[in-house]
Amino acid sequence: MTSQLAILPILLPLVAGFLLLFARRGGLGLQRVISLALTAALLLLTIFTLQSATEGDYHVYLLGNWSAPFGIVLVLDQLAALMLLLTSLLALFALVYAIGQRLDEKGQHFHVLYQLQLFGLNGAFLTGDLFNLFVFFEVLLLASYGLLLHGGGRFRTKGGLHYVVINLVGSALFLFAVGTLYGILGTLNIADLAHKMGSVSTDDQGIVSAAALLLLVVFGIKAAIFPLYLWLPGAYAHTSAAVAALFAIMTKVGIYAIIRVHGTLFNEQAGFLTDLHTDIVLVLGMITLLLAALGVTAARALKEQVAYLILASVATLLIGIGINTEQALSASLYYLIHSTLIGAALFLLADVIAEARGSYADRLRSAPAMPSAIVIGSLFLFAAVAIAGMPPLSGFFGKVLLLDAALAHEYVLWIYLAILIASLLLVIAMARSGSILFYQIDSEGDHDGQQVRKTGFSMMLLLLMLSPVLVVLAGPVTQLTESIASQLNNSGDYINAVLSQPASMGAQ
Amino acid sequence: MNLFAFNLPLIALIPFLGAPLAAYAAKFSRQASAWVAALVTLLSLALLGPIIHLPFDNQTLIQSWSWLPSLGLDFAFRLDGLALLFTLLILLIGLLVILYARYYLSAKDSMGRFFAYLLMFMGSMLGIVLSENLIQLVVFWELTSLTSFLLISYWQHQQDARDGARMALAITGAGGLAMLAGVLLIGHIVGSFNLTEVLAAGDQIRQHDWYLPALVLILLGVFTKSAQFPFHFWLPHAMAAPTPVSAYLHSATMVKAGIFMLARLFPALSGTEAWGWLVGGAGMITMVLGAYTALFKHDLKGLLAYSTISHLGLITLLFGFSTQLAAVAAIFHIINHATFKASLFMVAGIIDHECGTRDMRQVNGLLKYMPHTAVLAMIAASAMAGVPLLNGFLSKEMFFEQAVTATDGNSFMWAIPVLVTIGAIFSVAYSLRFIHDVFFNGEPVGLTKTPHEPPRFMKIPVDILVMLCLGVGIAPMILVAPILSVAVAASLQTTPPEFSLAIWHGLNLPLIMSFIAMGIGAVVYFNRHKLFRWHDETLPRIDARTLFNMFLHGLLVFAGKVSRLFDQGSLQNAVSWVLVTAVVALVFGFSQFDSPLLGDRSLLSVDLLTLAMASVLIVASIITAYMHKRRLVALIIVGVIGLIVSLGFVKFSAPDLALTQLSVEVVTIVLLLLALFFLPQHTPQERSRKRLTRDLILSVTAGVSVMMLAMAVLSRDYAPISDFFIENSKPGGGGTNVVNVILVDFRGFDTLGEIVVLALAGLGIFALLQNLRLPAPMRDIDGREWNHDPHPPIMQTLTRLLFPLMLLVAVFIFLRGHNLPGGGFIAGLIAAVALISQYLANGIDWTNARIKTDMHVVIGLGLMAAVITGIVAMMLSYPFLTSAFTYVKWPIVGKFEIASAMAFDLGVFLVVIGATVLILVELGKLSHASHQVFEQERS
Amino acid sequence: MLDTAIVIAFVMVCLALLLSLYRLLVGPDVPDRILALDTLYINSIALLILLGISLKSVLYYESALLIALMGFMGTLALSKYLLRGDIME
Amino acid sequence: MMKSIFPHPLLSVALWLIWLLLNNTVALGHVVLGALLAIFIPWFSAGFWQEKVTIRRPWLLVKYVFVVIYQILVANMMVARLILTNQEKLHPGFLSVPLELTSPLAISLLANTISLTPGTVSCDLSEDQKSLLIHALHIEDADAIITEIKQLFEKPLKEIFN
Amino acid sequence: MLDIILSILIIVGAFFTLVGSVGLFKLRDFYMRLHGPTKASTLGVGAILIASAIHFSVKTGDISLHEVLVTLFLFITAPVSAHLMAKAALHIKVRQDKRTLNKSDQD
Amino acid sequence: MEWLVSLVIGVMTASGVYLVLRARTFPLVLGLTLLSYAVNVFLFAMGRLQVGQAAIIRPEATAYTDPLPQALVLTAIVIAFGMTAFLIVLALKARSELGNDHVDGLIYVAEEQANNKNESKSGASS
Ligand code: NA
Ligand code: NA
Repeated sequence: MTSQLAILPILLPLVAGFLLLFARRGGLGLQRVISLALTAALLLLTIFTLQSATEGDYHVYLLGNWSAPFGIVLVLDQLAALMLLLTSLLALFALVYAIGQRLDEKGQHFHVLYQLQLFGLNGAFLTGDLFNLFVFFEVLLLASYGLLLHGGGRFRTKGGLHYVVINLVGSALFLFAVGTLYGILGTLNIADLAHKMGSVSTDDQGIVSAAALLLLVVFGIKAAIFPLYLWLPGAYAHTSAAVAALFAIMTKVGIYAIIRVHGTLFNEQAGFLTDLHTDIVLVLGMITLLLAALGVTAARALKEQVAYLILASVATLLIGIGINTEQALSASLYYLIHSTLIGAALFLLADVIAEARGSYADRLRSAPAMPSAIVIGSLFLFAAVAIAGMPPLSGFFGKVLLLDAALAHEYVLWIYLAILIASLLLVIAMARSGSILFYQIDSEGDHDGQQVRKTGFSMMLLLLMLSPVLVVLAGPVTQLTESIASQLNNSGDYINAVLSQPASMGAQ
Repeated sequence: MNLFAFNLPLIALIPFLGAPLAAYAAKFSRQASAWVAALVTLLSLALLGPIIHLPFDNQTLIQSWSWLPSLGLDFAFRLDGLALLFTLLILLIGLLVILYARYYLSAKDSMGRFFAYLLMFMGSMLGIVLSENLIQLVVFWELTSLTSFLLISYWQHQQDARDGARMALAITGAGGLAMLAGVLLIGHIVGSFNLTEVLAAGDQIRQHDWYLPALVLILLGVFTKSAQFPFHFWLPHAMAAPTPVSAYLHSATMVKAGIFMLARLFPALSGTEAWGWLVGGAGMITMVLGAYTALFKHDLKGLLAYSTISHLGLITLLFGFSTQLAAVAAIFHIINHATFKASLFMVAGIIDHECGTRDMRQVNGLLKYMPHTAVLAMIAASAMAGVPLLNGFLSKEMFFEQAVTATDGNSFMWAIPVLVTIGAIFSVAYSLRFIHDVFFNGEPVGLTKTPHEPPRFMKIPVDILVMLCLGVGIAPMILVAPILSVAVAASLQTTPPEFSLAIWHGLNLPLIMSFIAMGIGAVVYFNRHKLFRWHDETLPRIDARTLFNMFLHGLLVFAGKVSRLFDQGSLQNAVSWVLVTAVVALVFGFSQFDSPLLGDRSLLSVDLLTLAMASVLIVASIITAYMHKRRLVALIIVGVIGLIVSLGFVKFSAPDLALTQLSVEVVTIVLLLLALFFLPQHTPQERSRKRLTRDLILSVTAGVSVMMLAMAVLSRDYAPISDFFIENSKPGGGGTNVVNVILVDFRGFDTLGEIVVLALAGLGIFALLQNLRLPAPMRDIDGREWNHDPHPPIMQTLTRLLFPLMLLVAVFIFLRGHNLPGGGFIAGLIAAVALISQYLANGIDWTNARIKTDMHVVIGLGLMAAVITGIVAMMLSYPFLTSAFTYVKWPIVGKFEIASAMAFDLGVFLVVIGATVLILVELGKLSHASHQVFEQERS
Repeated sequence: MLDTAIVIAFVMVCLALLLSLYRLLVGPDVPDRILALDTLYINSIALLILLGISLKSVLYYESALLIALMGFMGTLALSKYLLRGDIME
Repeated sequence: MMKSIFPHPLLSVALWLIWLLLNNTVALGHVVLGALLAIFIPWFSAGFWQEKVTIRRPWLLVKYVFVVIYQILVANMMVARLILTNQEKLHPGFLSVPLELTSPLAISLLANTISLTPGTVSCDLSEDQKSLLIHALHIEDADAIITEIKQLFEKPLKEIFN
Repeated sequence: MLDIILSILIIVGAFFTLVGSVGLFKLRDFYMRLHGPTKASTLGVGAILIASAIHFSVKTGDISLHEVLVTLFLFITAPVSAHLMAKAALHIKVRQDKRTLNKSDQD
Repeated sequence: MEWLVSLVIGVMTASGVYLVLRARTFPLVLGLTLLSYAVNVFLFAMGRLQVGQAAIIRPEATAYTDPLPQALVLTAIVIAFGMTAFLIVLALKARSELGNDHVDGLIYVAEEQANNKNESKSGASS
């Protein structure tokens, strides 16, 4: 069982995918049951996976029983396990919300796309092969296109179109980069690439470095780094809430890829490109953060604001990666958990608010009082505090961990300025939107809002409540992230584990 | 285990737990909510009971739990004299405010919300003063900003309440962030965030390079919170809050949080020149400015607000002196100010409540309407003015004395007593105004109702506070000296200096300063009208709220501009950025190392065929770009490019690629034609020449970059892992076509992902096309009607003839794929093309009637086949997708190979057929719906 | 001798390729371009078979077969587009 | 029984032969496999071949094929000459060939043959399927061309399919 | 001897292929151009394919006939393609050469 | 030869990029198609150029081309096809919902027309 563990999180949603195709005739009810059951199973599986990964060893899985670097390997380490768990957690919440809001009735194939999206995500998190990462990127992108556009509508279509085109350009760049790396180093396995980085001749260093930075651009698109993030606001702001919530993990795929690929390839032990990417990521992260904060401030609608908030959280994460110490990485991971879950919650909440305001939707202008304004308003306050990084919720602790880690960096002044100014802008902006949404009541207009169904509402609530949980359990959680960061810091172990795994596991 | 091992955190947390209770209780009655609030406060007080003696025994109680060890953040609380003093102030004045608010709030105000907010605020304040850990302290610090935002904006329907609250949040929130940064710096210097260590490390901190930034950051927090110049302007606008809130937050608690920090970090930060200038300077300016401005406020609460600012400045100034005795005076004045100012706010609230206005130009001669209140107000105001026998006098004398002592040493320091006296003069003047203008000065003007005494219970808090003013003023050594002493000891972290709280110190300079202040203050007040005129005429009217709103608006506009300057919602813009970044990345990455662009691998010589194909490709590519406005023509030329690319693949030893490219090419053309039908046939003129030039430059740059990249690689040698595939293809994978073995075996997992992509494309497109309606053009570009023959018979007949042939070819390509060019992909595409040719030639309905298979199911079966193949290996406890093959020999047929990879390839085959047919046929059907639309529109 | 013949043949077919390209680019009408594309497909088959003979490899056969099939499909679709706009009805 | 296995025997034979051609072999394995496919594919595509194709005189078909090949060779020489000579001398034109054939397959074969042979391309089939419009590269005598077509191609096809 | 036959076949094939494209290149209107590729090119490819068949039959010792299949496909499809293109051209009334004799002229 | 192939890749990339930067969906799709050709040829070329050395195991073969990039390109071709298909259908959807085939929807068309007028005016005057 454990020996096959690494493949299971990929297989489960794929099996769900084709089962759902067969269940098409059985109606939506059957599809919901399959989708929910297998997502719940995935959550349990990933909990087990994380538990198993935290024992410290790398699970290297040789697909087709071909050893690295010849076959494709899956590498289950603590970081991958964390991402898997986060994904499945989010997936379950978002799925229940989607079903609760009858989103799956608004178009065809919602559940299949959803499961295959998980297939793509999990594959991207587990694979140890650069080209295979490309393939899974494409899987998760294409699934995300479908989900993003699910339900239709003008702005959704426009945002979706931009998202698709930019990512297609990104895919082309990915192939240029992978091709070049293969053309020089002759391999595709990430560990093997890193291994070979050590012996690149001086004549070839420039070209390898160019390809690796091109790869950074590709991941930068996914991660939404300045100036590559322009797809994000339009896409996230206009898709359905449940999908946007699931997409909170999407930008993290880019971040993950940077940590995984560049963290390994550019590692001191690995070669000459030591930490070439970190200053770039840091500086661009700071610019992204400030622009995102301005975007939050300037937003004309709540969902747009939330999209920029997501961008801001991604930027904060990037700063942590740019600082590039074990401490900073650990801080970033804590922040990653927080921002993923709360970002998702925020999209759901924005939906709840938009529903409650009826035809006024999420536009930031005064509207008639909404039903349950006090409860929703309190939750908004709660969520705003969490996402803006105000105490006492998880965002604050993530931010403090990062700021603390930043003290060791030579750009500490700039990092502090960026993070603190952005925080202030977020606070001002959230106060503004909160006060417009909940305080500025237009008593003249007709109120036609509706309350979100209980299922959906409770999912949003549960997700939000994970923020205080993250605060109370900050100790154990940071212990985990530290352990992950320390594992990541030892790229040599990763490379050894992958390249030394012998084939014919079944014969043992 | 001692139950009281938890009581410090409980004291701070119980109000938070009580808040929802108070809100909930309001469902039952308005009283209930107030009762809950009061009981919660009493409970916190009760928890303080068992440990209240500790500070007096010179003990510091610390209760601490590990929370976030990697950060050095403990869940840690501390009770010493200073904490005790503030805890008592917060809880006791809180209790009085609760009582007062119970009667103050009107029937339409939500009690539950008010008391819930108030309790949360109280908890936050308690958290600040009881924190042992500095990060935890910042947590509570920011919580006071948040909860005060809620309290100030309590009357949310009022624009000024919302604005005031936002301003307070923005300013104090910003200060909190600075404070956080400062605390982090200190923690870094000391190596701990715990006060015990920090307070003991004063010298270390002061000598550190980061001392000044840390100090400035922390003072930013302090000054914003305590409304020190130049951050004082938010406080008057926070007066839009209900008066109980002002009485609590803006006299006794929140604004004192900053002061508390000065007292708390005094041993760690004070004593340097920087401290003196920054703290003293801000305090001095604030004190004088506040006192001066207070006189000109016609609004009672406005006057009190500026008075508060002034007094806070006074306390800050005292800390700025850095001496121990100044600290004593400061802490003493904290207590005194809390008592008289809270009572004055309550009085202002009563007047507002009874008169319906707080404008002193309307409110006159209240003495005869509400004598009891008037007496209380006059005593409290006298304390504020520093009249002897009242508590304000005592601390003010100490303050004067410190101001005079500070003159030592520096020749410019004579300015201090002078400025202090000027401040005191205005202080007397506005206090006089509070008494004279409200309670005397003729009859009220234009009141809507006749004022009378408020309910008895509303006055009780004022009674108590005023009694305290008197009591402390008369018997300071008994009433206040013990707590003051321990508070000072805790603040200074040493035995407190000798101090005496005597009323009479003899006729000394401070006393003379007091008399001067009172005398000139009275003169100033009674000449106020001239002064008001002068003030109105000469000084420009700057309203902080207007300014702040302008700032916010400006910020909004700026944010909008910057954000939309970059994010224009334009795809072209976004893609340009991506491409520019990519080129920059390439160039930058390359230039990081001193590597030559080209390597020294020997190159092949050009042959005629390649030259011809390359010329075709180059010309065709450029022409496609050049002629793209004629869409159909561009599409045809793209078709040629695809064809020549496949030829190139053949030429350069990649037959599998050529086959795939050829099939995909045709399917793509069909696909684009299906779509083009619904799109304009021509592209309109572009927007601007500038844009075209820019795009041209960008595309040429991209092209050259890619070309150089390609050349850089092609001119170098490499050592690929591929030899392994060539060696193991036959023995390990059972096939001689290495490309195919890679696809279905070595890297079968890629292929699995790839067919999922194809499946997703099919399903996603299917979903997109549901309910899509597009007008189908009835005429072609030149305005001709379409040909009326939908299925030319010759085409029909021969295409049907070809169908079995193509299927046969598909099977052929499929079966040999493992050993010769071909395989599931190509076979799938050929079969799909065969089916599509039938749809093209015979129409959808005709063909569908003959192919009854649901393509969704075909896709599902394909995926299943591929997955099951992999899972079978897992069941034999091999990894997923491990392949097996064997040669069997049958009679007649002979020896042939059976490979599990074939089953996998069959999955691929099915998915390719299913997805391709699904995509094209669904797209083809689009015209059906559209024709129907047209017919409906016509009829 | 065969080699010389093949070289001459290559030259002629390449020339044919370029002449077809000319028609493709110049048109003037869409049917001309479709015809040019169709011709290019046929030229390509000739090229591939020649290549097979010259390199003594049978591996070019499938490509030639496929070009014959796919070229037909392309022409069919394009012509139908001109006739009906709606190529699949 | 036989009919359900071989809905179109001729097609099956053709496919079997083509299979062997494709694989360029007469190995026993492929003979068997080809036979299986020759059964399976017609069965699968039976719906596409509803109208029964009957060939009355197969040897006539063979003869026809050879005639056509010969004509193709001749036609190509001619067309090559026409293309390479001064095109000012060319007199192209459209002609309408009245049809006596009725079977769509036969008409299609005729149209194909016309296109492959002497300087003519079939352009359009009239809606009533009674006449075929053809384009000739060079017309000296229009009626002669029509007669030749009817004589050389339509007549044998009529005999084969009707 | 074999080489000579092969060479001739190849040259002839290439020649006809070229002639087809020359026709495409130089003839005056679409309908005339249509003749080149449909006939000459088809035959040219046919000749080369036969050359290939002979070549590989001799080279490998086994008879190689599968080239016939390509020829067969071409001979089935090329006329249909030509027919459809001509039909399309007629439909959109592509310019004809002035000297074209039209069916209507006959009637 | 390598220079020639690199040049072809470069030209296809440039044309593709130019088309990708157009404002209408159809040229954009064509541009992406061209770009993906360029990518595929590039990726393929990374296995270096070999004539007549297909990766089919034969006893008489003296050398083989690098089969791995070929397998990758095959995957890439199929993926690009799926993506193109999706994009073109999305373009139809966008035309249906945004009212035209501009990549940014309605707003920009008005601008475009205004610019056209200006340009034709300035063109006429010059
Ligand atoms: Na008055
Ligand atoms: Na259609």
